[in-house]
Amino acid sequence: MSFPLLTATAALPAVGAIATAAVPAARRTAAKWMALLFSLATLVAALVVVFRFDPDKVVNSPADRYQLAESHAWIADFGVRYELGVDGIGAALLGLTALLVPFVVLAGWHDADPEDDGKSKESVATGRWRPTQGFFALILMVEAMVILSFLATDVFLFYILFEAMLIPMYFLIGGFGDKAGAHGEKEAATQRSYAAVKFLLYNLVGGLIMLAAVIGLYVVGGTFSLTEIAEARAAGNFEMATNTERLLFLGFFFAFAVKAPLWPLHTWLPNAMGEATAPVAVLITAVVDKVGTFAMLRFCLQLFPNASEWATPVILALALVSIVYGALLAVGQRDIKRLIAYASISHFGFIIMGIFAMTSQGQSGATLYMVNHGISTAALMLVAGFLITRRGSRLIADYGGVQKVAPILAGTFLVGSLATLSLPGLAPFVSEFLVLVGTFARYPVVGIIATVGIVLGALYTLVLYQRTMTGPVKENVRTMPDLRVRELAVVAPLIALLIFLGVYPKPVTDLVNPAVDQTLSDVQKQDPEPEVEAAK
Amino acid sequence: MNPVNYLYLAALLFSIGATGVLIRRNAIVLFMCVELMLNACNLALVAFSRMHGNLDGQIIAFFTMVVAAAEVVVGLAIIVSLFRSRHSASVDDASLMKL
Amino acid sequence: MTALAAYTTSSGEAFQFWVLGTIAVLGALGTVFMKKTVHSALCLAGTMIILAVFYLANGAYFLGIVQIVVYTGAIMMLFLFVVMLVGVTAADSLKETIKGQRWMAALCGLGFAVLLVGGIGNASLSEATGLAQANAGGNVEGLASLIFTKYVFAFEITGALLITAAVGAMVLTHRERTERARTQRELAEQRVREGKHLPPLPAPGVYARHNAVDIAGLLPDGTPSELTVMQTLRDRGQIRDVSDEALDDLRALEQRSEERLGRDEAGFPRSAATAAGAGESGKTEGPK
Amino acid sequence: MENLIALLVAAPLLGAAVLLCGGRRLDRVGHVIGTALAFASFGIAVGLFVDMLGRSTEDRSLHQHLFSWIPVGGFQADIAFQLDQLSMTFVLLITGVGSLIHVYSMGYMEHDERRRRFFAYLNLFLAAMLILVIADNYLLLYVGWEGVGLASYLLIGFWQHKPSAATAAKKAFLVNRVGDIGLSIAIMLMFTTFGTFAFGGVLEATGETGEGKLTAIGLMLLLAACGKSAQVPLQSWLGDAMEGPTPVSALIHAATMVTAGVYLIVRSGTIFNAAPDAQLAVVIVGAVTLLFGAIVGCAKDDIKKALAGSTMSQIGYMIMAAGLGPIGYAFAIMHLVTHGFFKAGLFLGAGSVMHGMNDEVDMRKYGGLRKYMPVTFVTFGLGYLAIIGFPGLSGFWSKDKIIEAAFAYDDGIRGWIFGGVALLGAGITAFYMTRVMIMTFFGEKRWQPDAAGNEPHPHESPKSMTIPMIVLAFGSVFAGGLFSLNEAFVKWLEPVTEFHHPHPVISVPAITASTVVVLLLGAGLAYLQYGRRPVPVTPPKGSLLTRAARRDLLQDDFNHVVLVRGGEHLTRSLVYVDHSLVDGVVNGTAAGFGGLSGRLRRLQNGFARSYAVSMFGGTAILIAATLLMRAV
Repeated sequence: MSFPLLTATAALPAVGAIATAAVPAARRTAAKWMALLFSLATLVAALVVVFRFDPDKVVNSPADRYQLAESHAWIADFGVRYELGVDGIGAALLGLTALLVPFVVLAGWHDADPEDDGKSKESVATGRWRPTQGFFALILMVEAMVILSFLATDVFLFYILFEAMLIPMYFLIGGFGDKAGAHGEKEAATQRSYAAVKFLLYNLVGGLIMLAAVIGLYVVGGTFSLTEIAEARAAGNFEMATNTERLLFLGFFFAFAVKAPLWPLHTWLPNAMGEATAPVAVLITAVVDKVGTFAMLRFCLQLFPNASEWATPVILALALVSIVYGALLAVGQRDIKRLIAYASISHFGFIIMGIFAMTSQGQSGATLYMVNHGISTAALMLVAGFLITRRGSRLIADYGGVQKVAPILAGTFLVGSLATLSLPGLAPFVSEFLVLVGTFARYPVVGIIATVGIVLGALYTLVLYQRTMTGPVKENVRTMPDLRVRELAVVAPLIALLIFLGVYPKPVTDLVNPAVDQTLSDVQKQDPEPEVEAAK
Repeated sequence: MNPVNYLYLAALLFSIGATGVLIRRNAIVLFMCVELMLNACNLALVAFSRMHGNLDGQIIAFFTMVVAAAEVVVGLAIIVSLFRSRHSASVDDASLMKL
Repeated sequence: MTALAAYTTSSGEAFQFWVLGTIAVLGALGTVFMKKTVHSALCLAGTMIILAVFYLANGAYFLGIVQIVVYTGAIMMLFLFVVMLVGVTAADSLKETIKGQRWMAALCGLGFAVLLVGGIGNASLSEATGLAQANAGGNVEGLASLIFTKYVFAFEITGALLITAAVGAMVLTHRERTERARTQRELAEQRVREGKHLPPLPAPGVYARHNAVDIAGLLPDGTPSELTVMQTLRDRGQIRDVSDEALDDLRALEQRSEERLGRDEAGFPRSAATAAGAGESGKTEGPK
Repeated sequence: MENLIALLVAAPLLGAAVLLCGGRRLDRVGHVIGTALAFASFGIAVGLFVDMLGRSTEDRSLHQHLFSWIPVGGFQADIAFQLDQLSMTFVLLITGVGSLIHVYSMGYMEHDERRRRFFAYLNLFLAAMLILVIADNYLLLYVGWEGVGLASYLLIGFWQHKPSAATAAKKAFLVNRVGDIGLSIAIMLMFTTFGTFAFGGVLEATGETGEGKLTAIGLMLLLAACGKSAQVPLQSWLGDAMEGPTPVSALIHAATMVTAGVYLIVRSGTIFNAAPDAQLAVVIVGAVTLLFGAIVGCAKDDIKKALAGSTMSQIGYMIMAAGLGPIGYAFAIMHLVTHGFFKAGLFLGAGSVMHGMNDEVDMRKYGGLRKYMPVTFVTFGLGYLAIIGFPGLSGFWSKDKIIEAAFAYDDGIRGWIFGGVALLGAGITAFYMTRVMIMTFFGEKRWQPDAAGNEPHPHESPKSMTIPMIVLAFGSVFAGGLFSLNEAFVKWLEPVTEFHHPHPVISVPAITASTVVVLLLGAGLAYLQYGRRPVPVTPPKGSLLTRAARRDLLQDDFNHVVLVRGGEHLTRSLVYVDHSLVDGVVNGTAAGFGGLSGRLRRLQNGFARSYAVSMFGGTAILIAATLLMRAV
């Protein structure tokens, strides 16, 4: 029994959460530093995992598909096991999560400082009022759950985490909303709680349906363990009636489609991202939602290959709608953060399209897309957050000519926008193009329609940039300070990463490709031959 | 005649008692109705023990009596203290189950 | 004795069943529908006694006795005590407060009865074994052997239950005296302070015609005084009105003395007293 | 030697990085660094050129593979460069003209506090443009393609405080994006058809697939070219792009970037050769655009917009030539180079004029400037003569050949049509360029004090600006002739773009003669209209065509009505739908449950007895159920 590296990786942030929450109320800064340190430690651990992981290991039996595996009996009566293991896709997303959280913490440095109204002050004195500790503890808690859900190879364990991460998210959204509320503090509070409840309800409904499907899977398969199911299938004694498989697939997919908002289940995202503080919004769209798309790859395709194929046309159609619809709505938004939210919906459309294109380019592209979208959205959203905290408004109309007074802020914002419209040379381009090529290879029409997203993406990002950053300087913007050191420390690495992965994505692709090929072999699909080869 | 008639009687008494529980508001009368129901059950048990020709039914009836006694003691005590606190023995005054 | 509770039932038992059963049902109905608590209790007691008889008829001799002794003897008495505590007259109005409650209850009760009867009906319990052989060694012995072998744990637990119940009842009803009882001196001082009626209350039942405590003493002008009657009776309004008959006796006495003395005195202030008594009489009422 | 290729790109890229990240402390030396690196790149280019001349024709194509970029399954994209004669030509043009314009900008942007940024963007542009022309596969070309788009976006919108500039930049980027759809789809088609999108691979595999696929690819490439090279129907952005600083207009929107479309088509020549329909489309687009641009150029009073129109039409010529196939490729490139010289020169001249006239761009407010800025006048004049194709100057050599090739499209009616169009274009070119020339430098002065009351004092520009103009003027005079010495240029390009001699429907001398006649006609007309009688300061109402041409032949209005308005309505309605329909369904369900529970809680009246009733009823129902189960 070697050292349980994966468990340790997931446990670090959890421990950090507890430690942070335990910090006495008066020592707010200490709590922040503790959170930062623990998130960095998690990052280190995650990197160790990624490097210990050997992508090119030959897979003879389903068991050696997941490396660094750990397995312990948990609820023996129902065959629920505590099983962890990491494959290429999981490793990539693990890296992303562990990478982003420190930036989230750093960006949210002052978001949870108690306001200077009398109540909080006196209670700060008496040491009962401790929002800061709570904020960072919750963030770490989310990180722990997300990491574990990327590593879980037991369906039931995954389900539990999938649901449990809603709780901290709920409090993060509802409890620490954007102080720069749309109209007034009270209004903002109601908006916040509405958003939080909406988030919770949507995901809970999805989760419940998934629970039914999970139980159904157990009834059919008699086990929750991915590897055992794979072995059974390999041995040929894992047969599902067609309808059963389709129903179970739908049960799983529905939950994932809610989580990674797919039209028409998307409406919770704009509210949540709009009302939450920018770092939390990043946490939602860049980290938590990825669990949904990741789960489509790992569970939907592996467990129900035939049903996945059966559902592909509909899903592709929905993905297309998401792409175009999200982009169009982004164009129509007046609120910066909601705009970014709708942009994310469009991007998730791309990811899902890539997954269900069932080609290596599509799925590698989709995985890469998850990573890149995480980074790019983080960059854009965090800069937007800095902007909003400066001016105290989320409405695009309140800005103008920022680049005149805060050139660095504007520059970073521009880079973020360019990444969002997936400019070649920046990371998102690679993934987006891969997804498009992969889709086009199998479904040319879909691929062509999806390219419309390219133009619309340019439209909403550039409109946003033009309205906020260029033009004559607005009155309240005149005194806006440029990025501070802390903020620059958040944005600069992200931008550097965007450029690096845009020029040299090979490390990630090498990590992902074998796993993707594995998944493709699960669904018994090969890449379509190019016409010329086919002719020969 | 068939000893089953005792069962019919028991059923009848039981239903009457139940209806009483539902209709009356005075706690004491309520209790009496409960006792009536218990007795009906006892009658049925006794009749059963006769039909099956063993004494288990009687034993259970016996236990029922004991439990009933205990119940009455406690219940009446509760009624008394209720009556002290609010000078009435009506159960509707205790309609505190509503939020 | 063993002839009873045979597997068949004698015509005598049938007769007994139909007569007593009817009465039992009537008693039950009375329990439910009687206005006054006391009456309900009495009806219930009746029903229980009849049930005791039925137990005996069914060969449950021990239970029959216990039924009479414990239930009718102890429990019903307990009920009556509580009734007394709460007040005999505390009759609740039978008008329903909850909308539709009564109809619902009636419906449910009726339906329930029908269902039970129907259930028993198609349970096909035609033949009965009879207790002859079970009661061979005597009913009580049979029970005892069962209780102390098969049901011994249940028995023990029941004992525990009883004790708990007793303790619980005491805890519930017992009232701790919070303040020290006041001495006579303190009471007297309080009376002086409040400055009302310093001397002891007058005794009831003056005109020692009859010495009942529920008769108000008359004031010199012939009007009865509430003060002379004890608090409880006063609260219950059970003061017998004596003014008229007292005056009548007085009148009769005078008549006799007149006859004996043979003289007539017209100026006696009788009429006034009569009028006053009549005026008083409306205020007080006795128990019917 | 081929290891130097990457340096071509690296130098300006480094410059951009340093200047952008360097911050304020580089403000004073920024422009020097930028220019130095541009020249460094130029130096490397020259070195490579000399080396290439030293080689035999066969192994002139250099290749440098840096690293594997995106390896996924069959999809293998590399960061690899290829430097053959075609690329070499572009590299020299880009770095050369680019360096000159860096120098020019040192003077032009002297007083701009964001000068460092400007030079950073210029370097960025150079790097991207070089990537575009030396990439060895279409995906890398795409990177450069978008890179120049970005640079142009940044530079058009350089004066971001002007909303018009910001809008123009956005418009340029968006229209280009539409074109990029074409490029990306073309790449996808190549991948699915050939399994590769490297130039070499596509070249080999072209023969093995049907004409349909090739036509599709060709049309998609044409769409891309239209976007980048401002061809009809995607030309609308070029006019607005003149919002950018003039050096930018000269470098990006005249000499180099806008010609990328031509490069793309020539580079994909093998595909087009195999897809005649696509070629025809290319020729038609070119022909339409060259007339379109020319007409627009005639009506504009803004000197830069007039030149923009002419750029459009000149590129129309190139595209047309490129569409003509092997008989045209070489001339397309040749005209591209010469055009690079004289159009850059013209723009720099215009910039110099504006520099002297307080950034006044309305030609109706110029007049008689030749006395005030002689150097500008001379260089501009030479550029003018070159562009109208005055015999002997560069323009003549290149444009005349294109016209010949156009006549040689086929020996049927099409040859006549395209040839005629080309000829007509030449005439109109002469007309509007003469107009520009006269309105700017001849006649009497027409400028008045502006609103602020300070009257412009036209003066010659500083050396840093005039020298590049002079150099370019030399280019625009002699380049064409040099190239045409026993067809040096054609021979030079032949290995890449094979060359067939055009066989026009009418004899070559006749064409040449008619060309000269036509251009004289055009110039004469312009002289009659603008030289003889004074030019009104306020533009006359003009004919319907004129008014339409002033508005870019109503293209913008069309876009505005159809795309912008329609788009706005679409998005607005969609926002409504999202809020009320998609969201409303869910919220409605929630509200429904709320009301239902509100009704249900009435049952909870808190009376124990009524609860008892429900329990009792429940029991009854249960018994009933069991009995029924027994019954059945």
